[in-house]
Amino acid sequence: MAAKTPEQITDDLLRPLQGASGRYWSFLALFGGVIVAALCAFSWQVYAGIGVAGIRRPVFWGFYITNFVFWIGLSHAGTLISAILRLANATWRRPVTRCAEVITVFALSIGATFPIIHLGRPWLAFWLFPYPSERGIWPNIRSPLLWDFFAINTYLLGSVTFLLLPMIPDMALIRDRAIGLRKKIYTIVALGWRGTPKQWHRLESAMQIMAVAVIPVAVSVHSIVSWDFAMAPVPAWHSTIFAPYFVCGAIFSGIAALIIAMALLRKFLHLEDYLLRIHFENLGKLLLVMSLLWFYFVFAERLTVWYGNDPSEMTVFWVTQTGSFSPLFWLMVVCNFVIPFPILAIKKLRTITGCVIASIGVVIGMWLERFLIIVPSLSHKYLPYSFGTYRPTWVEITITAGTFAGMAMLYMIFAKTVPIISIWELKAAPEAQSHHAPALAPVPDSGAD
Amino acid sequence: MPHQWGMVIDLDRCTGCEACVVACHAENNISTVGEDQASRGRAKHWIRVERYFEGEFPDVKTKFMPVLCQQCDAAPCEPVCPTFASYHTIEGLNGQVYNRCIGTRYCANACPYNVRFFNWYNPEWEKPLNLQLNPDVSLREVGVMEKCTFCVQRIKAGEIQAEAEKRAVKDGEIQPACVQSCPTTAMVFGDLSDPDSEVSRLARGNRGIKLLGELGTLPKVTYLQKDSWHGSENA
Amino acid sequence: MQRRDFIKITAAGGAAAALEGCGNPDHHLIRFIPEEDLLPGIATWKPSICTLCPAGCGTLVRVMQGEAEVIRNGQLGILKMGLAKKIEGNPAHPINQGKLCPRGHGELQVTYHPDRIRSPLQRTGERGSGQFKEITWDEAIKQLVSQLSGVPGPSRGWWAMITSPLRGQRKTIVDDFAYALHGGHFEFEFFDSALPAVDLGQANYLLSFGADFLGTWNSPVAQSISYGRMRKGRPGQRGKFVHFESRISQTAASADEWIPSRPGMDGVLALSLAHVILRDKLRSAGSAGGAAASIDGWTQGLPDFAPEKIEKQSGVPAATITRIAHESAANAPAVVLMGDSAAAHTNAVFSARAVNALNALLGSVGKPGGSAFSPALPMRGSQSMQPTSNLSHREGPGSASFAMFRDMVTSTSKAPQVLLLHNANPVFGSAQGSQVRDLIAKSGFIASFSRFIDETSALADLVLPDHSPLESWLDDALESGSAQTVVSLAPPAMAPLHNTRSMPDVLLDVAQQLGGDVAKALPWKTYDEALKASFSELYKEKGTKNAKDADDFWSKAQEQGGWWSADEKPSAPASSKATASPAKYTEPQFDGSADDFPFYFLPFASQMFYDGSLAHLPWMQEAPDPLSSVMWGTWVEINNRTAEKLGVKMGDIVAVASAHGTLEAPALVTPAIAPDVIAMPVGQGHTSYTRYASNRGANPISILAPMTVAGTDALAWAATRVKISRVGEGKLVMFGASMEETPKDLKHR
Amino acid sequence: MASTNWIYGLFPGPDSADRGVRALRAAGVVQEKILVMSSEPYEEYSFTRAEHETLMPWLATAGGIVGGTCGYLLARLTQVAYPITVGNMPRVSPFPTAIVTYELTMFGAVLTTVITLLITARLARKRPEPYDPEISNGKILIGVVDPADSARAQLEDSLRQAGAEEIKSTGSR
Repeated sequence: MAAKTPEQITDDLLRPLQGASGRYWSFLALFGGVIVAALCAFSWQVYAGIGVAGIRRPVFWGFYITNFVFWIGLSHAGTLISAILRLANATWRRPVTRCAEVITVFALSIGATFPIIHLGRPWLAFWLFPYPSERGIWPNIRSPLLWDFFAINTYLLGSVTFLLLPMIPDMALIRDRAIGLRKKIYTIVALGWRGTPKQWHRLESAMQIMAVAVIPVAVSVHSIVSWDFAMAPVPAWHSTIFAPYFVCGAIFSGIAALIIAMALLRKFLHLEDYLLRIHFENLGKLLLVMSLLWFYFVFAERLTVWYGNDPSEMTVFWVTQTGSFSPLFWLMVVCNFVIPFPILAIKKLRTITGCVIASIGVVIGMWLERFLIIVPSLSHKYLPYSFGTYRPTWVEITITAGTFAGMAMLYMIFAKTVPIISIWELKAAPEAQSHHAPALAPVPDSGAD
Repeated sequence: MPHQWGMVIDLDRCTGCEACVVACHAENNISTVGEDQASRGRAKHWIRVERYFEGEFPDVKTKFMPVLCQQCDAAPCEPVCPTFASYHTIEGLNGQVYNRCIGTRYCANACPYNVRFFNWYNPEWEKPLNLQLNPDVSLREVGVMEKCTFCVQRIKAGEIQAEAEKRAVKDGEIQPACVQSCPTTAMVFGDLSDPDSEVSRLARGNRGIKLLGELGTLPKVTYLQKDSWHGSENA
Repeated sequence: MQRRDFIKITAAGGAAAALEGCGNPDHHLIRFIPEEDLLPGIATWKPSICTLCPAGCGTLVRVMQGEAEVIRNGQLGILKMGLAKKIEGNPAHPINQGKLCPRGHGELQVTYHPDRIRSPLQRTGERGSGQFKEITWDEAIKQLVSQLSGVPGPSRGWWAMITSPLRGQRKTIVDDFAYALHGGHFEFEFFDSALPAVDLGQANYLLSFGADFLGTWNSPVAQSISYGRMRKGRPGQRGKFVHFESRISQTAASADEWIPSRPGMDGVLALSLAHVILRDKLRSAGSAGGAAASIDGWTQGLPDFAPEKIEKQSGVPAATITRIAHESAANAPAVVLMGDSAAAHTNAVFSARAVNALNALLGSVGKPGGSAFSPALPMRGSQSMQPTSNLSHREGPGSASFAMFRDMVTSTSKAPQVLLLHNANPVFGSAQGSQVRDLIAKSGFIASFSRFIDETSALADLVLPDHSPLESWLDDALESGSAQTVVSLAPPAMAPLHNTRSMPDVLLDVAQQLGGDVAKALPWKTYDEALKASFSELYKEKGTKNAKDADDFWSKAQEQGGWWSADEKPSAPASSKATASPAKYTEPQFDGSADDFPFYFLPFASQMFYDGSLAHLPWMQEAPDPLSSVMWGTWVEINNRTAEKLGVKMGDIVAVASAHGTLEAPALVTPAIAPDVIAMPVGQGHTSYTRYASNRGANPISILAPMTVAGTDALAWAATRVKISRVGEGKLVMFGASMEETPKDLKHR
Repeated sequence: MASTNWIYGLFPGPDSADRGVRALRAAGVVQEKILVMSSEPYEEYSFTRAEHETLMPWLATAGGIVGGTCGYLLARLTQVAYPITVGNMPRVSPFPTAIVTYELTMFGAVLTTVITLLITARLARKRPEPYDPEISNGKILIGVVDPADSARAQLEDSLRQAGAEEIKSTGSR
């Protein structure tokens, strides 16, 4: 791509914004349909009562919380990765960052809806917010759900700004090219960007600060999500390993999601010249590391439980290893380790397709992991008399499908309204500038007179 | 010193007759959910009699164990509630404020004893069954968690009565519905803060155990384990 | 021998206490009107009597002011009235001493049941079609009067009234009504009632042959109370409880030792225990007295019943028998109970005598810690109508068992011209119920006092709905459950909700309209008048020191829920009139060959539904069964190893087939039953019994063989053999999950 | 600098832009009056140098401290204001307070960063600013604000000599 001139880059990356194919619209309609179905399902749940879902005593949390954890986990794709790469000054990151950060923002917003969807009385969800009410009641700071509230909001602010700030120059670019209504809109979102050195510099330093700030936030978010479980004395939940375990799993699934997204963009938006094999390879390596790390965590957790030999924990242990949940458990291991490990470890196999296959496995596997953390423990909690099982109903399944459709749709719309690869960052990349020499001549300071 | 209400359940007396279960339904306006919902695990029994078999035919031992809210002092259900719907009363009960509950069901997950029950739908009483409802106990709407209250309405009534008569609450004067109806007097209710109350005396007995005590939930219900026979074998 | 006499033998060889009737009562008495001046929110407790099972517990009803939607003379409206809110045991009552069983709470739902019959009904469609139209009480009673006038007569055949076993003044009124009108009063029940008072509280050793005395048998609450005392009521002294039965019943579950024995072997085991006691000189043969005299080979020390000899047939190891015998002799007072399945085998009379002999041998009869009858009463409690097919020649009023009704209909092949039903559901509760149904359907005119359209009342031409127990005057003269005389009495706890009338009131009304002998025999206008009359008799006899005059006695009784006196001592049951033939051991007979039908079929009383009469109450349906934790359904208990052989899994639908029918129900696989026994709770399987019970589960009675206990007319409901086969996948609605694991806190010590 | 009176040249690349700036400086134009706009940062070029010091990190830290304090106060005061015991925990429970404090610290830091950026980078403003769409085609704009009318001609020359492809100017003449 060294051949590409700035003009070509601009044209290539702005092309997706010019009109859409019939295929695009049909996909959009499809996803839209699923979303509408999910909305109907949710309305029905609110109207008829949460009982239309499959959750029951003692499994009071099911698909909804599984999805919550899954999506929040997925959200660690962008911000965290691009922040780390930004700090590490990995130049190859430039085409990757934005499509990663978009995943974060959307996955996070989708995930954040589930705590409300799963409520028995969702119309009272606002009671979770700390605001001075006429009831004189404050929410209970000691509840991990409150921590979630704060953490998710912080993370949302962080990742949204992290996504939007570097978009401003590109908005300005489009503003200058667009006409009519589009021009008006982009003029607004460009926030009057002019590209003075001051603006450029402030933007850079802001991004540096954000990159530093957003990493600990991201870590805290998923730690807190894990504490939703670890704070309750439930067998196999009440564990110190949970926070790092969850964070690792989150990044794991995040990278996988990113790889899939990139592959799709590459194919549908013809970005073959921008999203290169090297990007997939590097991310693939990252995925490999996380896969090993994940396996290490799972192993460590099981090992400790097994040696601890606490009766109630062992019940859950065996139910997942050999019992009714074992098929899902071993499927999870296959998806998260057995499939990805060889593909990513062997250079020959670490092709784009290879990475995508591995990633799909990981996404499925990580969803299963969330499910297997929640349900087996709840259904085998201490007193055998009140053991129970869980089967999702069409309501839960539809709503779950709806969120995946929602993710796809939001992503599609975004890719059609904003250059999915940061144009100015790409231009600014050293290799892109190789055609003009750096300034060597010293500049006499003229500020004195 | 506020009362600390507690209970002792003698497993050697309990015959698993479940008088307590129905008495609780009658006292606390617990709605029946019907076969379909019951099959989905939505039946609500604030107190249940757990039954366990040990061994194979012909050497089978049977165990009954009534399980109700243990009113833990360090209750896992309380801190996890974001809206303070479940909280600790001065008299040591795990209070549940139905109006504050938004239905996260977190408390029910955190409860090791599975004694919290959720209203998956709005309760229904086919007329005129609604006439059986106890006016002293509020009804719970859909999406609200409910649980054993140690019949707090009876406790309050007893305390108010005692206050009106300018006297302390007598031991055994206040009885939850389950205790009241238990034919074998397997259940005893009283004030643990009073060392001389019957419940305190029994709880100190050597047969006393706390259910899942190792979790450190500090239950206020003490179980007296089943005893064995000490009689003579020969004439 | 008639069922009830036989039942008494199962008790302690006693004979029915025959009592003289109450003479001519005086009229012009003040009627008691229930308090209705209630303060909103303030509860008042009113005494009442639980009528849901024959135990007759005294209750207190919590009444509060409420607003009820009611229909008054055709107008629907809101009525501020006292409403029953909760039922609790009456602490003053000697039977249940303030306690209550799960079923007892159900009377609330009987009263407020949405499917209660709200006014008299007249059949419009086919008989049994269940199509009725509402009519007024005047029309209803006019119809009944016209139907009854002139029966029995040359042209008009005979008439009969079938009720549940009645006691006290209700029985008196029904008996007199039937006697004066030359009709027959027949009592129907599936499970035994009215048995001895057993003083478990002081027993140190308790042997039970099949009796579910902590669940449904006899007076469960009274027995549970004393069981509690036996266990932990006496510091440092804990009685042992051993239960013989082929299945772990709710009672067996509490036993220190459950000894699975072959069905029908109870008598054999009792005598084997006696044998050891005699052999090892733990008691002298003579000490048993009259009860033993009637046992064949007693004096020789029962050689045929040596544990080693009966080990095989009884399925109980000889060593165990010997040990139990020694323990029971060493730990006096020891008491032996027998009931339920043990009393439902063809050889149950022998078993009963054997158990009585053992009781006598252990020397517990009539002593503290033993068994006894409640003292006799100066009221016509229960009296048997002598068996006769000719109703017009009887020496006095009384009742016969339903079996005799069947005989009369079949023998004379003449169905009654008029048939009255009250509180009895023989169509549901009889073996070969369909035949009984046809039998009853042949009657010329059927009137039912039922509160609900059950299987039998569905055949009625006229329905005269009874008050709920909480709405009516109640009385009870107990024969059992207490060591002292108990006469329960209760005014209505609340005003009637619907346009109903109390059965005795209707009979009295009809009697007046018919005039003649009936009017003379039943001179009272209302049931409470009759009650008051009988109480003034009781006052003359016993009450003088408790009350200053009859009226005072009467109102005192109403306040405390009856009359009872501590100074009445238990009457040692008259050791059975040494019957002509000494009791010889007879093999229990079973219907169906062991080859075709390899399993013994053991129906048992459901803890929540009793005999099925409570299956219409949502509370009872949703309360988990204590052992299976099943809700809203029925099940078939199969031993886990047997199930494995048959390839039956928990919840699979199995077909249970006897020579008399087949039923299908989900299987409950459990270790707590003998491998060659299939057990099933009675109670579900109603075809018509309100929205909550209709077409739910299966009714085990429907496949029972019409076997009777030899020498009696009592149904031997445990004498049927069945075969089972897996039908397919099914579902059990259980509250508890699989039950084999036990939390370590509970591990058996 | 809401001036509508300015003069600028569009340069093809950073090198010529650099020359342009030097030329202007040589012509005695003070830094404040020099106008630079580009579609890329060009941080390593001298014409963008002047603007390189900022307080942003310190402001962010300050914002973090403010946020943290709010968080701590919120956590503590709400626990005190609504004193309910749960699960045998102290009235003011340390761990939850710490967590909320932490989250709001980060929140404050992020928020101030964004606000600082918007203000110091003069973004999201209403008033018209000198701009030329050509910039987004890669051209670099070098110009002077409020040039003295006398100097206009000379400035135009020096810009042109520096390599400006095009000279545009507005304002009084």
